[in-house]
Amino acid sequence: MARVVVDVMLKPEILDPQGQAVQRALPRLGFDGIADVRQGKRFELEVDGPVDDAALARIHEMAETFLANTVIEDFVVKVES
Amino acid sequence: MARVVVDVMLKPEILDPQGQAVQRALPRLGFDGIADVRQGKRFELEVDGPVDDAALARIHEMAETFLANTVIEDFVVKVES
Amino acid sequence: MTTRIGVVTFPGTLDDRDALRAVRLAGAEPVPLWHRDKDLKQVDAVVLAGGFSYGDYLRAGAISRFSPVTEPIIEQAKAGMPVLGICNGFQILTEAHLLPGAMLRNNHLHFICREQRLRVENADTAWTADYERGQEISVPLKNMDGRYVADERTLDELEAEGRVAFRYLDVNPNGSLRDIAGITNAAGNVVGLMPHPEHAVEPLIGTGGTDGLGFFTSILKKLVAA
Amino acid sequence: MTLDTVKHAGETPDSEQPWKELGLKEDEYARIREILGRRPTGAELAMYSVMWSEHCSYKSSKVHLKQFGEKAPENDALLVGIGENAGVVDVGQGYAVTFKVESHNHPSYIEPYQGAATGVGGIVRDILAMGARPVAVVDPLRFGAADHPDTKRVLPGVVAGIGGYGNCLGLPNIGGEVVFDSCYQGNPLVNAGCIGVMKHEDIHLAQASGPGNKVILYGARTGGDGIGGVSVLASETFDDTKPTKRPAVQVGDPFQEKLLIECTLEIFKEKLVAGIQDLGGAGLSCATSELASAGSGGMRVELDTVPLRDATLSPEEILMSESQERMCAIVEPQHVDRFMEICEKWDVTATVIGEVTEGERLEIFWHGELIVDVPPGTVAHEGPTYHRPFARPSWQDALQADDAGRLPRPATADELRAQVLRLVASPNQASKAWITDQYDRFVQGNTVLAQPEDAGMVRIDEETNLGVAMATDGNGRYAKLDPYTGAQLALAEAYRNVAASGAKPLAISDCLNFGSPEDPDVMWQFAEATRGLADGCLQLGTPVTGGNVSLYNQTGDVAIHPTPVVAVLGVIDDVTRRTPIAFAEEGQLLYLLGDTREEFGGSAWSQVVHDHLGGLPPKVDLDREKLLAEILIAASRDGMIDAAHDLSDGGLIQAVTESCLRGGKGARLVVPEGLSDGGSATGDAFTFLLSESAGRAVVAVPRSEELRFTDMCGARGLPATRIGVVEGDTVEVQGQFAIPLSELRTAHEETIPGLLV
Ligand SMILES: Nc1ncnc2c1ncn2[C@@H]1O[C@H](COP(=O)(O)OP(=O)(O)O)[C@@H](O)[C@H]1O
Ligand SMILES: [Mg+2]
Repeated sequence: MARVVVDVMLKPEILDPQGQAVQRALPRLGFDGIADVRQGKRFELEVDGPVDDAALARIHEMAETFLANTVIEDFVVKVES
Repeated sequence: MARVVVDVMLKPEILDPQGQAVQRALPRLGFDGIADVRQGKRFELEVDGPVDDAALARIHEMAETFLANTVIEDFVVKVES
Repeated sequence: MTTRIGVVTFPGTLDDRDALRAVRLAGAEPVPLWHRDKDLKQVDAVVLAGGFSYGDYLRAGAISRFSPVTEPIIEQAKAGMPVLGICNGFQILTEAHLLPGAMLRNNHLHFICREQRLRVENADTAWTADYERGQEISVPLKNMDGRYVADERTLDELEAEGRVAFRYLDVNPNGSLRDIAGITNAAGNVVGLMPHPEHAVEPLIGTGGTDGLGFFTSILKKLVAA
Repeated sequence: MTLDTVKHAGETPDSEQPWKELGLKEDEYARIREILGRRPTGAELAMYSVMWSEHCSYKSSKVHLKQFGEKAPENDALLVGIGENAGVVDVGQGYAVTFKVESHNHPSYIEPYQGAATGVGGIVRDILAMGARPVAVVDPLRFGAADHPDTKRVLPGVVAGIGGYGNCLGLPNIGGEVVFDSCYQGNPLVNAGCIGVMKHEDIHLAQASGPGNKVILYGARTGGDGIGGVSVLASETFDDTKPTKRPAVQVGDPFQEKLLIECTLEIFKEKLVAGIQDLGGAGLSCATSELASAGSGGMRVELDTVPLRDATLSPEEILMSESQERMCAIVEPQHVDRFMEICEKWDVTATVIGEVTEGERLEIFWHGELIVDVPPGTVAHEGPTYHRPFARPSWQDALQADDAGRLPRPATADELRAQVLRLVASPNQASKAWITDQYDRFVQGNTVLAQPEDAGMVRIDEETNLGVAMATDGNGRYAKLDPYTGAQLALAEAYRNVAASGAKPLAISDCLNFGSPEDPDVMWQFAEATRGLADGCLQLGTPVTGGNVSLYNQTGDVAIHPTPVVAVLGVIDDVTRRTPIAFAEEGQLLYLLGDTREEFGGSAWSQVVHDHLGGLPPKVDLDREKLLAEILIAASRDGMIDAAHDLSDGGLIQAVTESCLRGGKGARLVVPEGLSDGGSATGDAFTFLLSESAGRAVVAVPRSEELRFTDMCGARGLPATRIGVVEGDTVEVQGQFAIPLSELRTAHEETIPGLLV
């Protein structure tokens, strides 16, 4: 069984209140030097069968139509070894 | 400016209803062959200055005390090129 | 001397005014505490009220746990000061490790607001002395991240020590393990629960019952007796 | 990259401008040139185009909306009328209440969660801008067919968005509607309303007066939200290296809004602002031009001081950005420091971006260069007015002739029973708890009534128990059959709901959802509905205090049903006298108030059983509605009734079912004599149970109060018919059928979850 990861992040121009809240909290906790934080989602998919081009194409489509809302989010599909 | 990514996932033994909801929906949308889905968080940190061992150690600490709740979550810190 | 009970307002706290009202209706002196306060204004007990402190961003309660006011609360709670965490307050208490376990997204993934029946399992804590063990009460419940989880060992320990303070009846509204609605620390001074007793203190409002008032009269009696 | 300054515009009078792409008509563009005596700069063009859009200028609707002012009833309670962010009414004891309903239909179709969430955020800021503490929200919703796949996408997102935002703000959700109809496929209606409370002396208005006063922008930083349209300008004026694709969708941050609310209330408390305006549609363009035109002087703004989330934004984009969670205040110089301190306390970013000037112009600078120099009133209020053609649709007569009275009725008692069960289980009649349980109705600890009661009610004074109530209603099927009557039925229903809760109806807000104004059929529906509403309000004595118009709700040539949604606000001196809907006391007597006629046009029965829409909607008798309301209020005040439920879609059996389920008690009903029987076997029982005649309510009367109650009805001339008793655990209609409560409960409660999971 292979693992494919889909990372979904808000588009850069879209407000990310969660990331902002984390970033604002960091200095209070004594962590400096973080200029920006964005928070997104990570999906770990366990795929039956081989992760060939066809499978990846399907996962790409799945990410595009379902895992991400492309009105406001971008995504990346990665095969994990 | 360098980017460090912290991936936070629920520990395997903790029920992940979000991942399950995604998995259950997939066949309905015509996507078969996904045996399991887990959903976690991805933090993208833009770090001022060099990402040396000291910086990574601090980010590790930040993840451990703040970005993840280690009662229920595991995390991984990665430097992105 | 009046009994002073502090209610903390973090940015995004919502039920602070209700908690202050409940304290007042029980006959104690309500003392508002601000998240930036570094001292607790000599209160005798603290209520961490419900809401979405810091928007519940990151994890419910995670950011508030690091607020200035939280430090002295943790310190004094460990020294025996009574602390009640309601909903978001319960989440903060687990994030601060004053109570074991963690709160996760409801198993059905929706916010849930309902009139919830509970059983009081431990009537010996600072906040439950006015109830009978086994008493069934009804109070509003409303949360997004109300699923209580802990590892098996912790759960067994909680059960064995009688530290499960409240259990859900009829329905488990959020998938909490072993129907746990609230727990206490070993000393019985720190109590956390998801349902909202502060919304059930007047006959007309909320579910229309006053089943929640006992939390506030319990603590008042305890502090007056002390 | 050249900045299109006023000077540059003067020097290049013939430069091509993308007025068409920005949605302006040729004569509108010419008018702008005439006002300015030159071509507008890019920034000016951006401002005029957005402020003169249908959404902001009401250009198609305002000739009709005028009636709300012209026909406004004499009403001492009205403190602030139409034209401000929201109207304000006096509710006694020194309190004033402000409330309004707005639409966020289109964004909610594109991105259901964020569209609905920002809809709540926007209306709450409107209420806040009046000086009031928001105390409750309501959400009238319309979706496509319940079993359509897209409804599964849109509805959960919308509900989660409304809940996600409102819950996080700590505003109890105390009412609304959920209606399914295939006419809303592709055009869901997401209306959101908010109620706010203040003392009379705290009313704030949107105006910028007093030269030297500072203009402070506070709240979220400005990003590129909702400016899809202006990117044509940006790409025109600037090089193409920057991101040209701007999101058309806004993302809300309810946490930021909660801080904005608390911060603003603290600022009000210390009386630090001379004028205030929320930023909603058209962002800074709207706020600056409206504030300046309502004040005595002009305004000067240094646009480059606006804090940005995205440093690449052009001045045009900053002016148009619809970034959420922002407010604009006018502050006397000596109060600025304190203002800033309070903002700092709440972690709210605040920036002085300009000041009120002696002149009469709105001048906007970008790094020292003048890019906007306009008379603000021409931007804010002198948009075009259209007298769009309208005509009664050619199909209207045929639709009305297709009488629902001719539809086959149940032939046997068993069939009637089966149809009743189908009805209470149908998506529009079924319990909406799956939805409303996602909304916090308890927060703030003042909620006296919320879903599924007839009206939401909150206490506004803990000492005196003064409270306010609100109900929202609208029935697109009725309005399609006859928009004039349909609008009045919406008004009558909301009014009746408020009265049934024991509160006295005071004033209304509305949200008028229609198709394209360029279609004369739709325009006729709009004209008829506004006329009906204005006439109705005059007759009931409840002024329209404000509202919102949403047009272009259509796909291709097919418009939604005309859907005027009416929100009625009521006041109750003592919330302990409120009347719930629950039949909870065994042995109490059930009385039906009002007259039942054979009225099935547009009814739930005709829809559920026959998939039919035709004929005429129920008749409206507003004097009767008034009398009914007076009786309901008096009976509640004097303790003569323990429960009341108004009758509307689904008729008597629907109301009785809801009241029985709520109270956990059954009822035995007797079909009264003298109803018209329509000539079928179950004739009079059928009419009794399922007709949708308006002006009716069912009440539960303790036996000890029966005489007093019937005497009162008799003396006032309101028909009151004893129809049964609260009893047992079945709903029984004598001589017809009995249905166990458990069976009714399953039918009523399992539909919506079954459709959506
Ligand atoms: N359907 C309507 N009925 C009554 N008043 C309306 C209606 N639509 C708009 N208005 C009024 O017109 C004014 C401008 O409306 P709007 O642009 O929605 O306000 P805002 O700028 O506060 O969002 C407001 O006072 C509003 O109450
Ligand atoms: Mg406004």
